[in-house]
Amino acid sequence: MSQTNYISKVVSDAHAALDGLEDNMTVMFGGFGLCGIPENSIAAIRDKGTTGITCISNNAGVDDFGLGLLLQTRQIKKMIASYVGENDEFERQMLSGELKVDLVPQGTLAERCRAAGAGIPAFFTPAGYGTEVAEGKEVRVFNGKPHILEHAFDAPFAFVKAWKGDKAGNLIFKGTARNFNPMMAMAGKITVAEVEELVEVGELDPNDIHVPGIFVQRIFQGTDYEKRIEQRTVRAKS
Amino acid sequence: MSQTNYISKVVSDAHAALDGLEDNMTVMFGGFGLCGIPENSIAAIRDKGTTGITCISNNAGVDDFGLGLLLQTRQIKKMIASYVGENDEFERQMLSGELKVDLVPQGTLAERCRAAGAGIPAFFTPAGYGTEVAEGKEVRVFNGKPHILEHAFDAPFAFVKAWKGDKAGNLIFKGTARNFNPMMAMAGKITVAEVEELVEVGELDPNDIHVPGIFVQRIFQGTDYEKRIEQRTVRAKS
Amino acid sequence: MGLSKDQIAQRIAQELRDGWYVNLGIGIPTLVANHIPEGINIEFQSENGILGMGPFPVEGEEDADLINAGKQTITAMPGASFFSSATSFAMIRGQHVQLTVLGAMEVSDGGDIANWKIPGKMVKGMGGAMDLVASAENIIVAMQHTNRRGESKLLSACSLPLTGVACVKKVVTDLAVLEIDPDRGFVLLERAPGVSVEEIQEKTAGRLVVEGDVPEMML
Amino acid sequence: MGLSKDQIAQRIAQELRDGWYVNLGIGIPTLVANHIPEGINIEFQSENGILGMGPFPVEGEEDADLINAGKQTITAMPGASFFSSATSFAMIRGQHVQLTVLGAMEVSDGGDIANWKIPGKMVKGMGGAMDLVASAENIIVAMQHTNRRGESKLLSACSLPLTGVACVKKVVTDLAVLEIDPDRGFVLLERAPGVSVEEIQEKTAGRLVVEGDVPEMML
Repeated sequence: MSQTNYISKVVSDAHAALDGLEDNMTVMFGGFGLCGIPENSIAAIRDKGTTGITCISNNAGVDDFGLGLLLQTRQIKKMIASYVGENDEFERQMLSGELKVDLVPQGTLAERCRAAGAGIPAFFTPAGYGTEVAEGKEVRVFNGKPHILEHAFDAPFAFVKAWKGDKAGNLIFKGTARNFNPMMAMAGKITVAEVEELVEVGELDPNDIHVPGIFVQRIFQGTDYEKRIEQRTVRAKS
Repeated sequence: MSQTNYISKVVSDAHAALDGLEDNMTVMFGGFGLCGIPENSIAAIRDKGTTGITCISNNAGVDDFGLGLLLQTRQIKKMIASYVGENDEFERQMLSGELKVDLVPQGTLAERCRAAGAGIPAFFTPAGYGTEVAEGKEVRVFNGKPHILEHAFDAPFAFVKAWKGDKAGNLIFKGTARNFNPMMAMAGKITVAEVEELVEVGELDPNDIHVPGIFVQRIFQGTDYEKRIEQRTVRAKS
Repeated sequence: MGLSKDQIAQRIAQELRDGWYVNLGIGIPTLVANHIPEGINIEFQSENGILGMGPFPVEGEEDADLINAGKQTITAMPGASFFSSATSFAMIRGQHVQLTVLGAMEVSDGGDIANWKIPGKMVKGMGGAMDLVASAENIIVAMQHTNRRGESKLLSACSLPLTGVACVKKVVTDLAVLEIDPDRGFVLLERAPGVSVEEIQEKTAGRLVVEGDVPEMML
Repeated sequence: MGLSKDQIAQRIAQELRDGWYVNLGIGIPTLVANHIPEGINIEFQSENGILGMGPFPVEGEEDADLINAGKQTITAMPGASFFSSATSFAMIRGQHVQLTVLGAMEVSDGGDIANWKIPGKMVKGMGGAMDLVASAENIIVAMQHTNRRGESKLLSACSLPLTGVACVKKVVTDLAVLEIDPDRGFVLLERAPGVSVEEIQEKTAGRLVVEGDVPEMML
C-alpha cells in the first residue's frame, strides 16, 4: 500500500479485470448498438468462457461483433434489452428457446440502471402503461396520468467503455459513445472500465468528469479498438 | 425569426428574464450556501417586488445576501430547504409564524428536483424512514429495508447560475458551484440561467456541457458578481 | 395517387414551430429534417444522447462515436451537447421535447399506437418508442394509409400489441392529414393532392370525421 | 480526563481502510482527515459535490466556487471530480461511500441517532444527515459521552427527534469505543487512557456490555 492520496483502480488488462466473474451472474454492458461498447472486456469474457450470463444491455450486438460474440459461444442465457434487431444468431436462439429475452423500454432501462446506482429501489414512469410491458406491474395515477412502478436492476458486474480515464477511475466519454455507460458504471457492484486512453491522476479537469471514480472499481487501458460502424451514412459534398 | 440553426435563449438582462413571474408562485433557486447562487436574479426579484414566493432552495442565504435579501423584504411566504441555519431574520420570521418552513433531507431535495425534470412523479428512498420526515408518507420495504415514497416537485420557475453558458442555453459549472443548479434547471417550467460568461454557440465543447440547453428557457450575462465566501478557512503555508 | 415518403415528411415539416426540440423516428420521420421551413430554428434530439444533431457526414468524416438512434453516422451542429441515455430520457419523459414524429403499423381513432411487435414474427424490441409515446405532448405519426395488403392502418382499435395508449395527436399519411379527437375519431384536415374524400373514407377503418370542404395539402 | 476532540478524531482515523471513500460531518469528524494512517489511501466526499476533497487552501488561494458541505473553503486533490447534488446523493444513497463519520446529540443502544432537532429550539434543518444515516453501511458517531449537564448521550432510546433508526455501527467518545449490537446494546471495546470501566458504566444510560478485560485505546 503506497501513499498516493487517491484510490487506484488500475488492473493490468481485461483478463485481470474479470476476477470474480462467475457463471450465471447478471452483467451489464454499456454501449448503444456498436457505439461505446467494451470491446476488450467482451473478448476477454469470451476467452474466459463464463456461461449462463444474464446480460443487461440496450442491444445485443451483431452476429460477429459486440455481444454477438458471446451469443455465438452460447455464453448468454438471458438478454434484457430494448432492441435486439440486428442479429440472426440472436433470433435463432430466441425462437428455439435457448435464449430468454426480456424487452424493456429504453428510457426505463436507462432509469432502472441509474436507480440501481443511486439507491432508489423503485420509481414511477408513464412508459409502457397500457401495453404488455405493464402486465403485473403496479399502476398509479399522478396528475391525471397513469404510471407504472419499475424497479432498480441488480448487477454484480458492469462493463463500460470510456474515451479517457485516469488511475483513480474517473471517466470521460466522447460523443454519443456515452449512452448507457455512465448509469451502468453507477449500477455495477464491480464496475470494470476500459478506456482508449488511461492517464495519470491530475491530467483530467475535475469539472469535465462524466463518471467520478467512486463508481469504477477497476480500470484498464484497452487495446486494438475496432469501433465498427453499423450504418455508415454519408451525404454528398456540397 | 432568423435562421440560426439553434434555439436562442438569450434575454437582455435579469429583469427581462422575470417576464411571467407572478406573486404566489413556487420558485427554485440553485446554489449551496452562498456558492453558485443566482445573484443577479435574486436582486432583480427583490427590485420587482414579487411576493408570496414559495422558495425551493437548499439554504436560505444569510441576513444580507442570497435569499436573505428576499426574506428582509418579506417576499418569501414559504421555504422548502434542507438547512436554514445562518440567518437571524429567517429565525425571527419562522418563530413568529410569518414564514412557513418545510425541511427536506438534502438528498431527497436533490432527487425530487431531478425527478420533476425527468418526468418521474415519485420514487422510493430510505432517507427519513422512522423520523418525522416520514409522517404521512407511504412506507414500503425493498430488500429488507424500509423506504418512503417521495414526490417530484412542481416549479413554474427556476433560477440557476453557471460559470459559462452559450446562446443556445448550454451550461457549464465550476467546482462545487454546480450543486443543485443542474437538477433545478431540469425542473423549472421556465428556467432562467445567469452566467459569468456568455459565449457564442460553438465555443463550448459538446462533451463538456453539464446542462443541455433544452433545460434552459432564458439565459443572460450576469454582472457584478460578489461571490461571497461564507466560511473562509485557510491553513498555514507549509 | 398520394404522397411520396418525402412528401409526407415535407407536409409534417410544416407543423414545425420556431424554437422546438424535435425527436424524429427511423424511416419517413428522418426525412422531415430535410424540409425545415425558412426562418424556423429547430434542434433535433436523438435518444442515444445528442441534442443539436446535424446532417450525415461527408464521406471520410464518419465518426464511430457519433451516431443517431438508428445507428447511422451523423454530425453535431454548433451548440450541440452530448449526454447519457438517462439524461436523454429525462428530456423525453420530462416533456422537454416539443414534438415527436414516428412511424406506426396501426393507429386507433382514440390515439392508440402499435409500432413494435407483430405476433408470430421476430420481435426486435420497442427501443425508445414506448418512452416517447408515453411522454410526448405532441406526437405526429408518419405512415402509409394502408398496409401492403391494402388494409387500413387507421382503425377503431389496434389489433397489434400496443406501444402506447391515447397519445397520438395527428397522423400524416400518403393520403391525408388527420387530427385525433378521442371523442370523435380521425378528423380529416387535408387531402393529398388529387385524392378524394371518398378514397380516404374507404381506406379508413376507424371513425372518420369529415366536416365541410376538406382542402388539399399545400406542398 | 478522557480524550480531546482531536484524540477522538485520531482514534476514529484508526478505523480507516485503504481504498475507502469517506464522508466526514461537521465538527470532530472533520478532524479525522488530519490523522490518516501511513499507507492508507482515502478519498473524501463532501455531499455538496466533490470527491477528492483536499485540505483548506493557503491564504490568498480561497475560491468561492470551492467549498465543502460546512461551507468552508477547501481545495481539490489531484484525481478529484465535481458533480451535482443529485449525483452526490446517488453516491451516498447507492452505498458507494464506505464510511460516514458524524456527530450526534444522542445515540440509542439499538443504533438510532438524533442529531438535528431540539424541540423548542430553533431548528436549522437536517441537511444531508438523514440521507447519510439511512444509506451508509458503516456509520461511526463521534461525540462526547455526556452532555453539558453531565447526562449520558448513550441511551436506551433517544429522547430527541430521530435522524435515523438502527443505523449507527460504532461510537467513539471521549471515554470509550463502543460497537452497537442491536440485540445486546453498546459493547465496550476500548477505554480512553486512564478511564475506568466503572466510569463508563456510570455515564452510559443505555445497555452496556462489558466482556472480559477492556483494553485501553492505543493512540
